[in-house]
Amino acid sequence: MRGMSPVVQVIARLLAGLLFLFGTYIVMHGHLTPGGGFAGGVLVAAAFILMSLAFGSVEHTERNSYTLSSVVESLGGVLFVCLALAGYVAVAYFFQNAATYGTGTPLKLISGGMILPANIAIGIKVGAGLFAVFLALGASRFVMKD
Amino acid sequence: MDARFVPLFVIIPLASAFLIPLFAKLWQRSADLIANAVGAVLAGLSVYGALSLFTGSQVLVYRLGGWHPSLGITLAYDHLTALVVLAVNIVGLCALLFAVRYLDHYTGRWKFYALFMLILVGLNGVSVTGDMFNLFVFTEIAAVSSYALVAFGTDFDELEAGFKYMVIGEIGGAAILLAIALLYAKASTLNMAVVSQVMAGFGRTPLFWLIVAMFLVGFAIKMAMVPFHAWLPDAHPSAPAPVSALLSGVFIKVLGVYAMSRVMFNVFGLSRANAAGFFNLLIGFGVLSIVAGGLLAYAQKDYKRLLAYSSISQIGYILIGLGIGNYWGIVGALFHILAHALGKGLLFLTAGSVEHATGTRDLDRLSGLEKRMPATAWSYLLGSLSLAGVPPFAGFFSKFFIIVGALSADMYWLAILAALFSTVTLGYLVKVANRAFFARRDREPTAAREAPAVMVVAMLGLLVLTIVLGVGFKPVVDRLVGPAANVLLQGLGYAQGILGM
Amino acid sequence: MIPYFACILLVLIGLYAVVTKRNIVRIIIGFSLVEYAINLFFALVGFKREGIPPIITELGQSRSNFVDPLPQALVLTAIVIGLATTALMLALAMRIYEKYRTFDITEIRRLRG
Amino acid sequence: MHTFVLMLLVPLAAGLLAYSVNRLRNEFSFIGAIVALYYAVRVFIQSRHAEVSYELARVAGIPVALRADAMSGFILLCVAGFAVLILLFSLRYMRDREGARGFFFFVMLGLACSNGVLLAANLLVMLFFWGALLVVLYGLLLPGREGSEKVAAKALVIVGLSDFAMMLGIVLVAVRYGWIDMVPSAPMPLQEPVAIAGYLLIAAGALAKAGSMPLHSWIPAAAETAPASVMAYIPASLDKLLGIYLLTRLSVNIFDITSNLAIRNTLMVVGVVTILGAVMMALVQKRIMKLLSFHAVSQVGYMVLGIGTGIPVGIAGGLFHMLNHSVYKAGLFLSAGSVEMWGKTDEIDELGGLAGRMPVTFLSFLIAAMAIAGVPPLNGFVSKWMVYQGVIELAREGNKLYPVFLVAAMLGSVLTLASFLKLIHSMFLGQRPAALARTREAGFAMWLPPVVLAAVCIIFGVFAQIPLQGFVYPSLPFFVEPIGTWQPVLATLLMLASLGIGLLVYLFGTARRTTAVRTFVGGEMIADDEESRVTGTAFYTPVKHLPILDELLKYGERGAFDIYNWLTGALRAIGLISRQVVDRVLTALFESAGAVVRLAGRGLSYIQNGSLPLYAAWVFIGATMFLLLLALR
Repeated sequence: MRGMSPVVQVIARLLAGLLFLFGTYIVMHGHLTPGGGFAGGVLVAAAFILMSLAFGSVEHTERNSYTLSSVVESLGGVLFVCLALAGYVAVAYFFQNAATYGTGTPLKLISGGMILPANIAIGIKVGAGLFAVFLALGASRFVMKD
Repeated sequence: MDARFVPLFVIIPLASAFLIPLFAKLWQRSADLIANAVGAVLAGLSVYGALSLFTGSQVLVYRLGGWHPSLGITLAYDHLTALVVLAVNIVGLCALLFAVRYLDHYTGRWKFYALFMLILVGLNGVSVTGDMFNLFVFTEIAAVSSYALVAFGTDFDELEAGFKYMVIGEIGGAAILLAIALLYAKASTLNMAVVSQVMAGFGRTPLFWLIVAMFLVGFAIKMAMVPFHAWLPDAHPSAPAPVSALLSGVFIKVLGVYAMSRVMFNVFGLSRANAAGFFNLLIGFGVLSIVAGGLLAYAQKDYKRLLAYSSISQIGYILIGLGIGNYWGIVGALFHILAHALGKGLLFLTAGSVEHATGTRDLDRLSGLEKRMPATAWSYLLGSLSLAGVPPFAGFFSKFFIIVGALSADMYWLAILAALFSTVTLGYLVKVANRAFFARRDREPTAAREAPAVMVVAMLGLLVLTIVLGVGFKPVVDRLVGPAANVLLQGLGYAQGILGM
Repeated sequence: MIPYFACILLVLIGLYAVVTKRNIVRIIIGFSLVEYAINLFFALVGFKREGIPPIITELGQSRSNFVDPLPQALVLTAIVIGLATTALMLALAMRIYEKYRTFDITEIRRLRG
Repeated sequence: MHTFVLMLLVPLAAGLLAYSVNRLRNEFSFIGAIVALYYAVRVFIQSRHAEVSYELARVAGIPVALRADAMSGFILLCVAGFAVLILLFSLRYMRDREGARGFFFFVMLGLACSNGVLLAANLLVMLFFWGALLVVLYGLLLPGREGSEKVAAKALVIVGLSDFAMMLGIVLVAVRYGWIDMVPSAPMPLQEPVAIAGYLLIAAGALAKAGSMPLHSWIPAAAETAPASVMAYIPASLDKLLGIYLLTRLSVNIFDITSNLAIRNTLMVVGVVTILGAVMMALVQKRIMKLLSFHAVSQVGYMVLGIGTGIPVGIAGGLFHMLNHSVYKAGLFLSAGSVEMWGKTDEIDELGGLAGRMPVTFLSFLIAAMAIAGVPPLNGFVSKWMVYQGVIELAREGNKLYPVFLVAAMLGSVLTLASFLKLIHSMFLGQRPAALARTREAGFAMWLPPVVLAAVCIIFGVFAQIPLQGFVYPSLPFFVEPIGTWQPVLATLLMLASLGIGLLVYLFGTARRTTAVRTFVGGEMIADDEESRVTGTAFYTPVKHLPILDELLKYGERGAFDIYNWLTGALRAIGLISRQVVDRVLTALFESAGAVVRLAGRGLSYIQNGSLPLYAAWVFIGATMFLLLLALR
């Protein structure tokens, strides 16, 4: 994939950091404000996609980033299942909030118990997954040949 | 069985679907191991669950996240669920076992297993869920994974079939989603038990029937009822054989038949007494499926395509069994779900074995394989006899019960048709046996060798189960299929079991 | 009522595209239309006149005039599923183009009978 | 374990063992059959006076039980006996054939399933085992000559069709009257439409199994490819026994056939048509197996006729004929099998003069052939005689059709004799073709079974009271009173005496020694006998050149006005007609049904043309139909 003009590259470099930050914010505050793991994860992925569109890449790095993102995606999935299982094992029910303090307090980040870690897991999974989809669709032909 | 085991049917394959890619990065063959271990665990669990329901008759209710039914998602495990889950996981295990050597032809082994696990997640999830939207989500998980697996070979046919399957299948998904939206607008809840209580007080207005019709469109597409069937004869033959076995064996029945009957009987409370029109419609389209599927199967020259059309025809039998709507009809339909899952799974595995050995599934190019591949040949023959309804195999009893049901409901023509098309079934299935396995022509396929031991074990496993289900039909009918039919027949009584009233 | 009819119209437009368009990509676009129309419909189901967003911003806040949050959550899930299907469809479309060198669905007819 | 269960399991286990340990398959299957025979004898003795029953389980109100009474005991005995004899024959006969391994397994499986059919206490259990015999049928017909798989498929589909019809009938009756025992306390009258429809459907299954017209066509087809032992086992003994067993049960025990005249007449018409149609087709056959197979069909007609009379002696005759037929037809197939094996062919034209080479086979074949033709004092005569008595008895009820039935049945007998004369002449008498010069008698295991069967033919004929009193009469719920005067023993003595006198006359009287004369053509002596050999099929060749008016005189010289030639000509013509018309029509019916299915499938597959928009359109059409049918009613 070829890169784009320096103007785009500079702006993209500026924006990507912000996007990433904003994405992380939305992931973290999913239980307090609109948004959550999926919406934030999409933003995180958008940051990566923006970078790779702007700067381009060679097949070698694409392959690496594809492998990496699919591994991270799986890890996110595993993490999420583990969190859900934590409720199953520690309390009683699958998906039960294993570390809750009462019913939670509005606008307090860590009062949601397991919701925050779950959102983070989803954010990781969605971010990495979307980026992998992007690579698979747009970037190269190698993915299916693996 | 403790209710805590219920979510395991979803958790285990889901977790393994994420784990398989991770471990496969480290060691390629670990995918085989994990997948088969998971398949075995699931099969064991489903057998254990079914056996534990043998003794009691209670419904196991599991509240996801500990939420009350009207708020959270509940999982329910009753006899009907147990039956479907049993079929799914047994066929799944055999298909996975078969896949170990079958996948030698393909690259991307771990992708196959991960997707396969996701299909299992979807099928098990649809079976155990007690929530409408959850049903949709699991349907889509299974469906999307199956689209990908149909196109797994990424050659001309596979891609075409995959795309067509996806387009038609997604129309079905959209119809289900629309129906759920309408249902939510009416009932303001999505828990099946609560919905059914709300619907009980809701008149048979056009809106009610619109919701029913939209659900029916969605499920009809998933189960490939004629005229919604066009995708199936493309998709099922194009998938790798283990996937074909799973798709034809259980996929269409869980996403289509099971989901439809659960929603129509237990959520909407339809029964022959209060909605004869709906049941006659099932019978009408069932007959259409039997006839069109059977005739089309007769005209095929492709091994797997013939089997795929046969699945359409057999779905028709299940539909008329449900449409008859009395105890024996439903028992027949549910027994046929089991019998057809085992039998058709077996036949698709033999197709895979033949394709593995000879590289073709064109019946004109195959002949006399019985000499080289006796296990495959005889598994095929006995499996096809089971499907056609020859005792002592399982298929006999399902057709028998369906005919009993039809005759007790005074539907003579239906019984005659069912018996007549059993002969057509016999005809087209034996056609394959004759052409591929038993004909002695000069053109013997070269280099055909009996399938590797693992594949033979998978086929024989299904064959033995078919015979066991036929000979030992008594406990299965008494303890599992009969109570499952009662679950459907009790209609809205389902809600009481879930809500614990 | 108008938004509901708009949804229906949107669904019909999407289905029209699916049935009549020959280009695979347009078919996929038609699908996205159908999906979003249904999602929109679903979200509208939870709408409440004079309602406020279902987010608790301070303790002791009255919850009586929240719009129904459940459809929104469900729509989000449906969007995720839609994303997956669209991505898969596009991937298939790409592979089909590689093999058949065409996007015309009426020319992709090897499987018949 | 109960004897009944063992009777099901022992043959099955022996078959499985024989299949898996192929080296010991003869031993295993033979031992299994012997054990089954032992149990059959035990059950026979136990059940002679009182019914024995054993309930296995009860499924949702349907009892799954086994039982045995005098009739099932007697047929169990026959089935096991035939299995032993045929296995004995097959030890050598099947040794070098392909598919032998499967053959032994399927014979044992067939034994187990027929035991199940005969022991079944109600129609459902019977249906289970009955249907399972389809597997045996297909498995046994598969090995054989070229094209055997097509024959097997044909048999499977025809018998399968009738089995599904039977399933329908059983369920129909069961839904109306409950799960019917094989022997209810009193037979039900055949008056209600449901009962009649059920009876006809179940009888269709029984008749197809027995091989009655119009569902017979799989038997001659099987004869073209299947080995002789398979023919002797399946169409000749097993299926006849089971089919007629079921028909008798159905007509006597479950329903009361006497209560419906129309059904009796239908059955008798079926019987007569079967007798005549099949025997005429047998006349024109050129291969032994096929000829015999048409007789296997023809003889079913007598049993159906006998049962159809509804007269006690007729029914007893039908049942006895079933037993006799199995005996002599199995004997015929087995000895024909020996001839085929050692003569390397079963084309009648290529055989001849084997009497000297294979005397034992010849004798057993001769006796069995005389028995099937109904020559007194053999067993075939006795049972036919009883059937005739039943038909004549119809007169007392005022049935106007009885002379037709009687004449047709007797004519059938005559034609049977004619065709067997031809067969015996062309196989065993006449000149021996050079290719058969080195033929020799079959080994012990191969000649023993036909000899035993031939001996049984004689014993059952001469001392007919033994099987009648021992087997047939106890099986029937009514008292059978023979009306005619037929003293088999006395008649036999008279016949033997006259035969003896004839022999004396032949030896010392007018008979001269035949002199062989060399053949001359145009003064040249023909060196090779082979060229002047007259074959058996030439028996009827004069008829081929039957008169056209201007050549009348010429043909008159050759004996065209001889009544014998006229007769044989007429027979041959009828045979040809029945072959051309009846057989063709039936075949065409079956084939056109297949063709309709195939064409409809082709037509439908044109709509399945791979066009995605079309598929989507179907979906919308279907959805619209749902909406119309459900929402907008």
